[in-house]
Amino acid sequence: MTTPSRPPHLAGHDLHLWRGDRAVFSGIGFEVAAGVCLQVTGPNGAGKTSLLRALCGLLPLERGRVQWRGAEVHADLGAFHAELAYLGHDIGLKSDLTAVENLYYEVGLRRRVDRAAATAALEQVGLGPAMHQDIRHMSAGQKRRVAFARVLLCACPLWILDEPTSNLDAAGQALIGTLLAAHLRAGGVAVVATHQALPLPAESLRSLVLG
Amino acid sequence: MQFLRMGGYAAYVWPSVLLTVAVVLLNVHWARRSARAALAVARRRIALQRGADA
Amino acid sequence: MAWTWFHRFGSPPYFYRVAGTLTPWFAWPAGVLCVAGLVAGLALAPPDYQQGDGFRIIYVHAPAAWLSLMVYTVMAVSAAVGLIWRMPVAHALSAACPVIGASFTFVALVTGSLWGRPMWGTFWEWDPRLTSELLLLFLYLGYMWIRSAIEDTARADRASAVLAIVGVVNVPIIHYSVLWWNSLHQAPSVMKLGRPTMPASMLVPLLMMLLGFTLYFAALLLVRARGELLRRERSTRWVAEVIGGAGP
Amino acid sequence: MSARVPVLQAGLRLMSRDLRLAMRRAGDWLQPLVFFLVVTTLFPLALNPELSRLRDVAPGALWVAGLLSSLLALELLFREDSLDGSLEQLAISGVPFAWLLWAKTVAHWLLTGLPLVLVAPLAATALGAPAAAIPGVLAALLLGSLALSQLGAIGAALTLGLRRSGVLQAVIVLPLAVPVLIFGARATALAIAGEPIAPPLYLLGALVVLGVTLAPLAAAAAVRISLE
Repeated sequence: MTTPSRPPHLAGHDLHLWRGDRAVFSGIGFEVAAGVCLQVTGPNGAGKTSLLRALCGLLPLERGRVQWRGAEVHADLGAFHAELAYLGHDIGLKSDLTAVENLYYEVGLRRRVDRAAATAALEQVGLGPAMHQDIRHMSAGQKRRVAFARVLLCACPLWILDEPTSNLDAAGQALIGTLLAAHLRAGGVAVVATHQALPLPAESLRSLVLG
Repeated sequence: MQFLRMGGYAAYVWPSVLLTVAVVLLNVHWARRSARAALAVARRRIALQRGADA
Repeated sequence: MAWTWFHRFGSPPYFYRVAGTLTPWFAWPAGVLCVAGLVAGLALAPPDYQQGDGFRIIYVHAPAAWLSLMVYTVMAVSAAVGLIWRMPVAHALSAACPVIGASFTFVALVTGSLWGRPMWGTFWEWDPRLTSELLLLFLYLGYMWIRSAIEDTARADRASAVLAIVGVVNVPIIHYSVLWWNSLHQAPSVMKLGRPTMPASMLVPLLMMLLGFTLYFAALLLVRARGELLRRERSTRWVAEVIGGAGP
Repeated sequence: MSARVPVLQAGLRLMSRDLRLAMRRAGDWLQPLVFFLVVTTLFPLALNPELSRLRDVAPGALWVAGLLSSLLALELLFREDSLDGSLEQLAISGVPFAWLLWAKTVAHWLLTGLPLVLVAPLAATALGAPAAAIPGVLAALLLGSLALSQLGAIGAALTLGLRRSGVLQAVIVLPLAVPVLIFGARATALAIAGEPIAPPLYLLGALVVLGVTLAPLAAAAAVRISLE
């Protein structure tokens, strides 16, 4: 992979998205530089998830441009995806595999990971001994933690997280906040859809209200 | 009469012709109906929108 | 030059207007040609020396079979254009096709078996052309059903476009495999005339019918595509401008 | 930034994941195979069980049963992955999506197509095929099942997430599968008759090449649309 010349920077200009014959949002714009998190809020149905999925390139925009490191995302979607870790509504874990196996196989598509690295990431999210259980035997909160460990293990400069703290207890929410802050301090970029207050300093937090 | 008998093939020629003509006309009807329906829906929407704007 | 033309036709309001103007220019010649061709074919052309008057079914069977294939091609090509360049006009054109194509495929099948009855002695013979038509009908049905199964129009457009493209790659393969299969089993084929060259009195009505049906399809396509375009664009400003004047 | 995984290795990793998952749910993957055997058993019961008579219908019976069982197996290809969101993760993994789906299709073929090919000699013998015909039957089914799984991937991708997708999938895939059926059944018939089977086998091979190169692209486009 070529070393990226420009610093991480995500921007959306004049974004319009339609579902069927209904405009979900129109004329949205934002910019997030390295070390900054964009918090997306809005009532249910305002299009938070749709916006996040559109930024990932999963949903076609009616109009508008998304730029990563100053270049059009759609010009080279593969290169953009290689730098993107997305935590969606459906967590994307196989219920018949253990947490360690899930990370090994899924993140293993993107970069070299061994079981030690997977274990380390799962310890970071506080999963402990449960990591050798099948996902099907885990609680919703534990599954979220595994999914978050996958984001960590991807080691990507851009995180797009959809409700990362849902189903998490207070300790879990605080943990996510800490890890997010560390990601930003390391020069990462994040877009997070959540109603929870994020424990981030004001200079590294932008807000986008939909609806 | 000779023409209608089609040299003994009337039972095959005429149903073929009739079916084809029927489908040709039906397609005209369907096409116009679908275009009219789309127009009606669009009109209704615009009327609704104007009502909402006013 | 060609590209400006392409882009202008890609613009929905322009297409909507031009399609409306063009429709009668296709429809009237189509009507005249079809009536004249049918009269000439059924009444004026001489009977075939082997099949007698039975061959006259060709004047409806061949144009229907021609449409069944041409409509599929138009459908697939416009679907591909719509998928690649994200043009609503192309998707509207593609969505206008399946009903027309499926109905003429059906006509080609029925007239083909009516033609076959006196020649083979049965209504259905696994003739390669009829078998291909039957498979084409199934392809149309799949396309129509996948469209209706997806509620969101934009998604239905794109998913059915993938199917149409896969189908159009497959149609020749299916056709030649059926021909190959048929050559092993030697079912008699009567869907061609005995003589290698047709006299003009037989050929001209046939050509008139083929041209007439083509123009007829063009007219139908434009009428339907206008409607489909309104369905896709009904929330945009040009629709209000175009039809607002006539409305309340 | 750490080094990216070579594309080939990513495909193998995904394939081994699918194989491991299948091992944990062996029952699911046996069903199409059992279905194939049940259907081939039905033919002698519905027809004349005299072996010399059965020999005439054996190619048709084998191929229709194989086609239906491969259709049944398609449910196992993308459905689970689409429901739990892992298909979405694959789509944004940065690895060419068509390649990943191709890897999944190959794993699926190893789990459903290959077992079918392996039990086919049994079914063919039961339907009256002589022992000398077995290599030909095997070769035809091997190529045919590969082509069918590629075509099936398109059908499965197009109907992903739709209501009553099973029937729709059948209507989409079966007409497209006609050439495979024709060439495959012909090769099988020639093998049973003890004649050279090369011509239909070559044609079948051409279909496999075409399917393997083009089908993943169509499937990837269709899956992306279904993810919207």
